[in-house]
Amino acid sequence: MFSFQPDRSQYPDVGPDGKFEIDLETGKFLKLWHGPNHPGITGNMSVELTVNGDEVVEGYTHVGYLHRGFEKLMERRTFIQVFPIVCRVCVPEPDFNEYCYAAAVEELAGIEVPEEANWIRTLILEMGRFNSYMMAMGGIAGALGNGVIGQWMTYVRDLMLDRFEELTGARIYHMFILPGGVRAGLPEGFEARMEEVLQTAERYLDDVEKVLFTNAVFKKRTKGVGYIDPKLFESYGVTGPNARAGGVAKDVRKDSPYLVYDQLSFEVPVEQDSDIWARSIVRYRDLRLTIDLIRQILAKMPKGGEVMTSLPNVLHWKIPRGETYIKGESSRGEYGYYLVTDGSGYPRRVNVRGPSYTHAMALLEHLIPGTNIADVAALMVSLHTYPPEIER
Amino acid sequence: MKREALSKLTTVEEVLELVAEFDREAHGFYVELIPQVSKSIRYIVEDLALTRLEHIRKISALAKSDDMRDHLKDAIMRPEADRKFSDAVQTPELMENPDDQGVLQFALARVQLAIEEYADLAANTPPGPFHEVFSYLANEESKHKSDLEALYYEIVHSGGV
Amino acid sequence: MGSLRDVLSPFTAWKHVIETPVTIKNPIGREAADRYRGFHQNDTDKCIGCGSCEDICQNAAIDMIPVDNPKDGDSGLRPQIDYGRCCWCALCVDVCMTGSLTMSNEYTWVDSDPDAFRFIPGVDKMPWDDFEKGYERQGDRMLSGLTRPEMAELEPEARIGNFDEIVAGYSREQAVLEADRCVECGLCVATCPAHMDIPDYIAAIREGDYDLGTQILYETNPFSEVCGRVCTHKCETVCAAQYEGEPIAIRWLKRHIIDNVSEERRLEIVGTPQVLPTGQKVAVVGAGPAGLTAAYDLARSGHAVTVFEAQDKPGGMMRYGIPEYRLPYDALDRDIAVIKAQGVEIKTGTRIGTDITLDQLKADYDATVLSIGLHLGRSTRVPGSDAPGVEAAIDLLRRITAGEEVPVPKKVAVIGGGNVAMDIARSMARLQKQKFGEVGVTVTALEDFDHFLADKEEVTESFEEGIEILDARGPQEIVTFKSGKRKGHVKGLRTWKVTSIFDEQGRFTPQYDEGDEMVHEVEMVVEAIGQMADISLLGDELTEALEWNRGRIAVDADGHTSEPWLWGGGDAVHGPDVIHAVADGHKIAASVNVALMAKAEAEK
Amino acid sequence: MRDLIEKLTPRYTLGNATYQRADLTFVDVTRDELRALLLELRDKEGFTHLVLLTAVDWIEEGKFQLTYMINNREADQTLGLRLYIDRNDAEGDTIHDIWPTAATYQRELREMFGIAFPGSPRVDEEFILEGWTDMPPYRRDFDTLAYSQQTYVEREGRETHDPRATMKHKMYPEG
Repeated sequence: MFSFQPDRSQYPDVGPDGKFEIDLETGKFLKLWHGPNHPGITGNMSVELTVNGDEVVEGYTHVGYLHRGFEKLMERRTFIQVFPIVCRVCVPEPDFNEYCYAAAVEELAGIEVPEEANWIRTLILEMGRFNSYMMAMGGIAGALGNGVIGQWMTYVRDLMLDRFEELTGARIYHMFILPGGVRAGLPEGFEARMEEVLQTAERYLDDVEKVLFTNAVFKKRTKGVGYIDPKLFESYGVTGPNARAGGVAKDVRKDSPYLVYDQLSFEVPVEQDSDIWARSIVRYRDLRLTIDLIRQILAKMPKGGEVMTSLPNVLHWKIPRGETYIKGESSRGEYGYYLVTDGSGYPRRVNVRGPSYTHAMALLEHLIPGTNIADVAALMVSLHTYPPEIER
Repeated sequence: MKREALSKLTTVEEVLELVAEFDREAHGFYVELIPQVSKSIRYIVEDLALTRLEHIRKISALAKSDDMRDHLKDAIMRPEADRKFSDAVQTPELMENPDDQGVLQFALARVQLAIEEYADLAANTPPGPFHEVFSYLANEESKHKSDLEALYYEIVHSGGV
Repeated sequence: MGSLRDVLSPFTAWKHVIETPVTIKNPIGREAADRYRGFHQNDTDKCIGCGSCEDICQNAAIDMIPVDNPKDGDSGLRPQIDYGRCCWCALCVDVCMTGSLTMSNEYTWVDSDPDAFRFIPGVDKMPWDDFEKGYERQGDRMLSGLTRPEMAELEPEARIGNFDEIVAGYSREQAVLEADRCVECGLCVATCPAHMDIPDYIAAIREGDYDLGTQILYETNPFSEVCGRVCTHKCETVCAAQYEGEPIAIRWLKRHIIDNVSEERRLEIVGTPQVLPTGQKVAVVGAGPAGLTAAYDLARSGHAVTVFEAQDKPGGMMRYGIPEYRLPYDALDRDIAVIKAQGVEIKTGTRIGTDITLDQLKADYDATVLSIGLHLGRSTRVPGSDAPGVEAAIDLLRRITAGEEVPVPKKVAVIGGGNVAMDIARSMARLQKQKFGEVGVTVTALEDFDHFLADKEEVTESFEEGIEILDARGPQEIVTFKSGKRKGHVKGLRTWKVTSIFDEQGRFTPQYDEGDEMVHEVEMVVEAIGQMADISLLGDELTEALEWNRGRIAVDADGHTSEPWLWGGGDAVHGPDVIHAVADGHKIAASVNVALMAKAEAEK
Repeated sequence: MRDLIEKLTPRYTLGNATYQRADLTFVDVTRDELRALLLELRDKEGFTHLVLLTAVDWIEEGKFQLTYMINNREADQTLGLRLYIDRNDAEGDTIHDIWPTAATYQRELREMFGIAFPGSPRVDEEFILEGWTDMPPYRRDFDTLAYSQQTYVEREGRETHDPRATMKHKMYPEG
């Protein structure tokens, strides 16, 4: 268990049943609650740590602070009424919910989406990824005491929210990708304003490179820390940048192209070291890729055509019995919707597969023992987890 | 007949008084007609009588008003067009056991006659108060005709299922 | 790791110290993007209060609040939005049937009273009511269908030589598609004279439950087969779907239900009277929709009902006025069969006044219902209108139905622009086609096409069948031969151009252009301008005893005349309309029922 | 995928295969063969990634459907194994030793659907819900609306009107 810091103390003892013998009465151990008040910026989640001095010997993830029973709520809403609530499963990158849900409904109901809508969907997903990575950059810097980067990233993210606002009519929960297409085409002059944002972002990212990635302290605290053995990737369901940081080029955009990704040219960034540093730098590079993809999309996409298919009367829209799974590559890894229909006007079951479900639970709990208290935040943030998609 | 009597008068008040007298006769005629037609269509004759009564009141009020000529001019300024819609169906004699359509055909013929007489008088009177009052009267009757034609259309040309 | 560069590089962050802050000092009042979804706006004149916004709101943030009296096609309700619940998803805007509901781009509003954030957009005045910017959907609504499935019809060539029914009726697929478009607002129910449960029977079609559909139809209308074909469908004129796209084809959907239930099954569903006979007798004069509906209801209430019908077959104007190609006789017979199955006795060929008098009915029956229809044609009474060769449309139609020989000349003129004019024109055209192989019918109507009385599809189909329709022409004279063998017989129809017929207020103010005169050379002129009831059967005494209302027998809201034993309804009382007649029949039956119960109580 | 299903069919009871997409297939499996099948698919057929494990409540049929969704990244194939279990005696077999991360799914299914997974680590610990005493809330017979009405108070002042009923009331109350 003390896999990556072998020179640690010998506490606790391992009992005859193979489990740790932790007796709080001995005074050797202390329970430390990490969270739920935003440990780092990963949202309301807490880790119950058992520490021995500065060393963490055990950690358990506690979730439920954000549970609103979304999946259950979806079961008692009509197919169109589910549309406004799916985005709420994930604040920083809500659009994957909209896309996966819409695509699942479209598949089971047999609805074709106009080509231009697919481009706009792709654009929106990349804009969402941009924002999510901005938060991740700020988060990892913040977790290691470099708050100013968090402020820069928040500013740049805000500029992208302005673009979201003019494109979708909302800043956070866009409610823009609905079954059948998207609500509108690009506004007049959108490309130029987007380019301005991208250039500003690039300027700030240059600074991030100087301040974060060319930084002795950051290197010291991240290189070799929080190592995940790539052999664990499959058994722990590790996807996305967390896997790409360990040499596995997992990316749904490449592995199983959806929307218009097969018409975009890109290489998935991969790092080898599988530590916090690698996960940070792989995200940084992916963010740069996202900026490139947004440019590609705006240059290649058709404009001015239909973006929405006429739907059957949604007030009593029924979908035949069936089931499907739609996935996409979110900023955290494989994001998917499992939709089961039963022929009625309501979903039988909606199951949201968020990457944090595996990353923040089994994987994190596996990684925590043996770390220092001060590294737990960085470890958590480096996994880039969003608790709402765990508890939904 | 009206024309002869009216052309002899010397003041506008006298003209209006005589016109009121004609209307009283007409009113009397329709009142007498009411019980003679089927109860189902009496409303038409009642309306016709009532219209005459209203006309009498209007003319009396006009005769008494201080700014009578302004009223007249004002009314003539907005001449009522002669629609001719019913000209082909007017009947100067009331048919026996008249139905609703027949009563209207007859009433239309009467009002047509009045229009023509007043219009003729106006045409043969030089500009001045007399010309104005005859023009006014012709116009009043035209309005009445127009109302009757609308009713005629409503009753006869109902269109069908 | 640990190079000097790694130590110095982070200090580049200091260059940001001299940058201008990017924070907005006062976020209240910041203008949002053009299509931002902010507080709602509602064009309350456009809004019809259908409640689709309320139905679609997944947060239950919308209540429908009465702000005005309801009228045809408008419930008088307007949406109130609770912004404590609203999630700004704008599905209400997307689903809005009229496009009245939009969103402004205003989103900053501070108020210490939480209840202030619950208001009726457009009614409770707000600063953003007139904002141009904000969210409105692009193009027509996408969340429910806009157009009807096309109805299969006989092609003009296939139908002009016969009286076969033109409209095929919807297939299951078509009907489901069409039923799907209904948003179930129910605005149509108030406008339907019989207040049929339209959204409910449309829902039954979606569910494929035709038994239920039939049951719902029969709750309000025993003439669904007839109305499914020839109803004036006023319901469709108030349908919420019409504001963008076509109104729901309510009439065709009704027919679709009946088309899918066999006659036997229909009888099983409707059943027979489930009450003990009351021993009371009701006479109904006239076997049209009003009389037979009253008879149906009264029979199901246990009364012995006898219907007296002057013609050889029951149905009244439905049979003798409406041509077979619009309403096949067997369809009518199926409706009537269900009514007869309730024990209603229909005495055909029995004319009141000739075969039996109203006085006799008054003496022999506990109540009498007068539903005689409008069987006399109006004449223009222009010169020549009494000449041989001038026919009344309604009379000709009756003779065609009865199978009598009617004169069929090569050239016919029809005066009139209503549906009866179309009916006789198209009937004559069919007879001409059969006889001569070609059509020679000219319709002249006072009204221009913008104000035409006949249904649009009637006009279109008439044109398709080769009928000439001259709009805005006023009949001046029916010209007759002045000499020769055919002296006195119709030679033609002289008309003037009508330059305008209504003023802006819709008042009848005709204008002729006498210079535009036409003489249509024809051998027959059919007058189809209007109908009236044959009230001679009442006799002088009863005519005098009854109260009248502008030429029609006066009845109260229940159809009761001023004579305690006599009720009246249908076309003769309320003007020509099958569904209105059905509604009359129900009202009369209810009123008669109450009166008879009181009578029975008194006789105990 | 048809090839794979055909290949496995002689040795496993596979039913009701649904070829939803070129890259997505669903198939019914039996409880006693599940473990062997998952191992074979993971170790021999490249389905190394457990995408998700969840349940669907077919309350009318008295069954829970457990969906084990696995993915072969190389072949870009996703396979959903449907296992129906008795709803009244809801129990599944733990697979946490095949995919450690399955323990989380099983713990959630235990909590939200009341499906037992004997032997799964910490399966009986509270996961998302804390102090929950009602029935497992993702079961279809748990009524969220009734629950919220019993638990929370509605804000005063809300009242709505049905268009059709309003029109009847005002325009033809007798009809």
